[in-house]
Amino acid sequence: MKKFLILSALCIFLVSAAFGQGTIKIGGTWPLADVTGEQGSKAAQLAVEEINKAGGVLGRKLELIVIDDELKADKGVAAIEKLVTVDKVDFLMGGMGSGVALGQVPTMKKYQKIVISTGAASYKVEEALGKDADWYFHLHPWDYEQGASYLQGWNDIRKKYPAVKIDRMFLAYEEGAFGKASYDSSKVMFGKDYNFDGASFKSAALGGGDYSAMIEAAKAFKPDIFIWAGYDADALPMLEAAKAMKFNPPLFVGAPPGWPKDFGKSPLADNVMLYGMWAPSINDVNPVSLKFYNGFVAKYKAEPATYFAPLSYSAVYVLANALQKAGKAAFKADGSVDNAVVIKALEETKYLSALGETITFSPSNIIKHQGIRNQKILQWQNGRQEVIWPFEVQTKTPVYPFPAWK
Amino acid sequence: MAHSKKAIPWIIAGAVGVIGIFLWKPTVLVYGVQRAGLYASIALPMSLTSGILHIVNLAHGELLMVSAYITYTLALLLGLDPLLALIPTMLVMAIVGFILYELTIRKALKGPELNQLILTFGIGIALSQIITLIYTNQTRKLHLDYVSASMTIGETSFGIWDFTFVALSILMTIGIRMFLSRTKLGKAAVAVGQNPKGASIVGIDVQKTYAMVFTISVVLVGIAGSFFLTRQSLFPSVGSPFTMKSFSLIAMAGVGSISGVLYCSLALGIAEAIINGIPHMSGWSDIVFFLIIIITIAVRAKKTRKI
Amino acid sequence: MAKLTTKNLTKHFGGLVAVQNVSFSISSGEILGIIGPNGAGKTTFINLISGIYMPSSGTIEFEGVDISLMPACERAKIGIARTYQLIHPMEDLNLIENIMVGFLFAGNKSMKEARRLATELCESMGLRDLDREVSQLTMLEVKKMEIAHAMANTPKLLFLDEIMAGLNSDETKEMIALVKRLAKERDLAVGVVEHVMGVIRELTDRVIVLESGEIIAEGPYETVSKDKRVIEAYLGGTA
Amino acid sequence: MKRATSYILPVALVALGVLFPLFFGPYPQTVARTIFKYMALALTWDMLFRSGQVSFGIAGFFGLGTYAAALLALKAGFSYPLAILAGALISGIFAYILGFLVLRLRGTYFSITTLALAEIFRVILRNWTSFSGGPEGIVLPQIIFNGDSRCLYWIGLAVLLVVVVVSQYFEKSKLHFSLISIRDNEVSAQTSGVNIFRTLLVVFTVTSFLQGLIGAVDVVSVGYAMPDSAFDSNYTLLPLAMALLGGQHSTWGPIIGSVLLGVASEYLKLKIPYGHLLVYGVIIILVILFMPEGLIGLFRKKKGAKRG
Repeated sequence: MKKFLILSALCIFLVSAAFGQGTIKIGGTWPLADVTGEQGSKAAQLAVEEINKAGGVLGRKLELIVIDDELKADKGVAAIEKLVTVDKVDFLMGGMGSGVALGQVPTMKKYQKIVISTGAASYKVEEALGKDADWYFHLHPWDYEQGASYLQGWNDIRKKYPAVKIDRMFLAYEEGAFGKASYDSSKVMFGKDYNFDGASFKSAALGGGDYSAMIEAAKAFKPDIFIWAGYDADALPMLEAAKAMKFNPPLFVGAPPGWPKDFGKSPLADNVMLYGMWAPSINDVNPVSLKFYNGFVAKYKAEPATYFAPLSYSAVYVLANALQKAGKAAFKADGSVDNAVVIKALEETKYLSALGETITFSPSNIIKHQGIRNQKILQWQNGRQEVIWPFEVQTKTPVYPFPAWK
Repeated sequence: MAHSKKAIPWIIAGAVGVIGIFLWKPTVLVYGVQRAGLYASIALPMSLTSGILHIVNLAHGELLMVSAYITYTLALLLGLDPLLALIPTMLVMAIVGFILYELTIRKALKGPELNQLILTFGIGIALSQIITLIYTNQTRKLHLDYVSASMTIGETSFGIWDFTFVALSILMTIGIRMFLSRTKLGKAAVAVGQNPKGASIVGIDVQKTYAMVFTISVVLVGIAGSFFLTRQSLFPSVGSPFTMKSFSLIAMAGVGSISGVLYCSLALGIAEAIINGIPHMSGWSDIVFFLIIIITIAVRAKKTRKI
Repeated sequence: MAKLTTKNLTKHFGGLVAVQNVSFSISSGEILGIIGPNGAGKTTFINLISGIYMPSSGTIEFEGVDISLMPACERAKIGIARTYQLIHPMEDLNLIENIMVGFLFAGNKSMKEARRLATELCESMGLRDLDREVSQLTMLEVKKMEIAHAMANTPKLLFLDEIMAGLNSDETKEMIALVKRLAKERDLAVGVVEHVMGVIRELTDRVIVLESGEIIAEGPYETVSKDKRVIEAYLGGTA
Repeated sequence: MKRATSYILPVALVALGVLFPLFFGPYPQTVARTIFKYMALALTWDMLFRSGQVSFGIAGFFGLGTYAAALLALKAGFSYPLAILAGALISGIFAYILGFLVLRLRGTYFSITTLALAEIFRVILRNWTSFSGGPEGIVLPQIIFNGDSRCLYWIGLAVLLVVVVVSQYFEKSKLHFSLISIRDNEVSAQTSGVNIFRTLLVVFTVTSFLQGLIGAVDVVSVGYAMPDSAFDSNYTLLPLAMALLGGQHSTWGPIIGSVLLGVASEYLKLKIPYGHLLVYGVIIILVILFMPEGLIGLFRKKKGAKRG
């Protein structure tokens, strides 16, 4: 009896060694103290669990190992080194800040693991990657693509709703890397067709929060559309200041990476437009989004507050689907990943994501594998972010113009 | 007499400057004064601890942040206006301040001078992490109608709520000065601040004085935090930039000078507003802040050297 | 030949005059007493000579060279040394290391040389156990260390600021003998500020009396102590 | 005999440091490299602090070296070794010039002025976009040694060793005496012939040169520079905390302190992914409260007890 047990144990061990080699390991780095990274990593974990519950990939279970990059480049590099050399992960995933990504790129180049990147919008990252980084799959749109998509979006909206008049555009930007990049790319993009101007302000996220001078400049410019590129901390205080200064542009657009909790409950929020990639309202038009949303709320007892959650969730699915498609050929005989095979499978990705769009990969300015290119234009209506554009996922028609302050 | 004579050219220069700014962009003065009020009301409590306990409290901004979160929570739970929630917040902050002093600062005061710096650095990290664990770092903001209160003169409209910070800072200055000159504890605090050994010889309980002064300053931070909440969004690192700003203001005013903090805030607030008023220049406003600090310190150092 | 001469030396702080029109000189081998009531400007005077303060007007000449505006550290190098009324030794250095400082910087000696010279100096002054922390020293040892600390500059001119304060009569006697011996052996010009008139009488060759920053009397102790203005200045004090 | 034994530990540590990559993989190497960086910064801070001056300008001169090296490599085509040296030199030269302004200040005023200078550097590099690449920073075409983690480790170690040697020189030479006398009693130091300003100027220049060197090596090892990361206030606060936790006014203190905090932060992060910084903060609080002399105080006390 005892002998039989040992033998069968040995058999199981040998079989799993030959076929499964245990789990498929994905190494993720996100800034865990930030809500983007915290929810992004948790959403990725949710996807892993869903996939494993449905039987895993190629008969093996997925395993996600997450390390905090602390939004610091040196910590991000150490995390990649640990994931690759100590944890021996098969794939890399994650990312948020461009600074960390810039630090990580040389290390990633060294190991050439397939990376599904969920962050890093700065074109500098693309420059650092170079055209040979075919193992780098960038889901998040580059900063210049975001600019282009807004141009597209506003043109489409003007066409569909002739009442909407856009000629004078004012961009208020926070003075750090994020805002400055938005301003630079928008100036190039919109400068030709629009009467374009802007002003910078110090974000409340970095100890500022005084918008008066900026709003005064904007008011003097009399824009048809006022866009601000700052952080969530600026959202309500800026509206309050705009109200106090009786600044009332026909279109009031915010482009922060996230929104404050309960922003929609503020009466000032109504009819503010925004750029974003996802909102819970997409649940109405997209079953994947609904599944993700319900799963996330059930598991973590909190609403996903940032698009990094559905984006990271999608990243896991994109990878899992490609592996499934590649089949056993995805792994070489020694158990290592056959990059060529998996890259090919990833290139064929057609995944309807929780973000609303179908993710495919194609070349961007420099790299070969760029995923999502569009941001969405949304509008706060009755406490909810409703999608206005792209029209395929539109959930409500726009309210125009932005009503006068009461 | 000689002193006031020397001040005359300065007063004239100041008046000319103010008139010049007024003619250029009158709102700059409004925004500058409002900003100054915010800076001063946050820096003033710190000037008390640095003047009397001689410590640089690197957790100052985090205490501001914690008090704002406390006010926020009370406002949500009890449905109170933050300015009413201010009163329970003061109580909670008094307890927080006293416990912090008794458990940590008291012991560190006995060690090498800079230990308080690192200790408060550690306290700052711990406080912001505790808040992150409880509230996550997602931004929060109370909606208050009155913060958009507005005033229109001619063509220009501007917000007037931020003048409450000006009022708060002036009240705080008067309050601190009255406390230091009129109350028994305040007088003892001044004595302890100047010479702790001497003060203990004349029978002042130095430890008790330190504890009370620290607690009072934390309560004042609590008041500033409640007002801060009315205007600003909340997130765990919201306070930290104000630590260095307050510290800089205090150094500029001269450690221990209460009303100096008020004047320096005013100078900096207006200087920042001027830079912000020039299109596409707001990124440089920080440099003005730090240049003014360096110049003030250098001039003062030169003056003292001449003696 | 005068080692040090001051002419109309004046120092004021804002409106307050601390030293006014002091002209005096001191020669090698001479021990000069400087007395006067509290606040008469004695310590300010030493601070002016050692370079802690720069004079408001007037000149200081040392060995015929005008040093009025020379920084303190340079004056230490050309042979001016002093002790302090409130003694704050370098607490992070031990006894011998405290003495080495002068040799190292005023004397520009190497570490090895400075240690040897400091050891010699300490032994000649009766200091033992040179590796002790300064907190372990007795009052007399602290005073001796303060003198040795100044002597490490290998000075030609030495000012002692109330070095006897706090010593008992035996210790005072020992110190008087020590100062006399040092002055003689090294041909020093020594300025002594003291409150105890007995010490001044025993130690000095000549005395100047300061009041409100001005010299009001000068001469041997016996003469000066009978001067009317001096007695008035002290209001029948310790004299 | 005593001399010989006192060399054993440092030599063994250096040997261990040099051979480390032969036994440990890229991950420990990368972690060690980060620790070396902070350790070196902590030491440079302590070197000036031995004179009693508390500098808050570490990040300033670190960032200056970072940007100088990166810009020279990128725009003037300097080779990396040359760019590193030039970065350090520029940082040192700036410190030498600014020294005439700040080194006459004492206490809080000195600290705040160094902090202000660091901020001014940052604001200039952030706003002078045409020159510095603006807030988004600049990217180097490749990193030194093609990113070989062993070589990066060794160059980090080499910089650290340079700093340790300078620190030991400060400890064993005349400078040790001048620094302590300035710290303990500035007035008496002057009348003992110590030229306070010149001493401070030398130390300020040398430590800033080293901080620039550390920054320059860091940028060629990371491959990019951004104003907000090159002048991150963590480069000021963490080295300061490390030096004080380890024990001030010595070479060993900052070394021990940075190992403690460096290892703790990495280890905690792996054990407690969400919320590790809280434990980190608590460690700092506890060490300061229960070891006010720093970790090295424990050894010193033991030594003192033995002697007594």
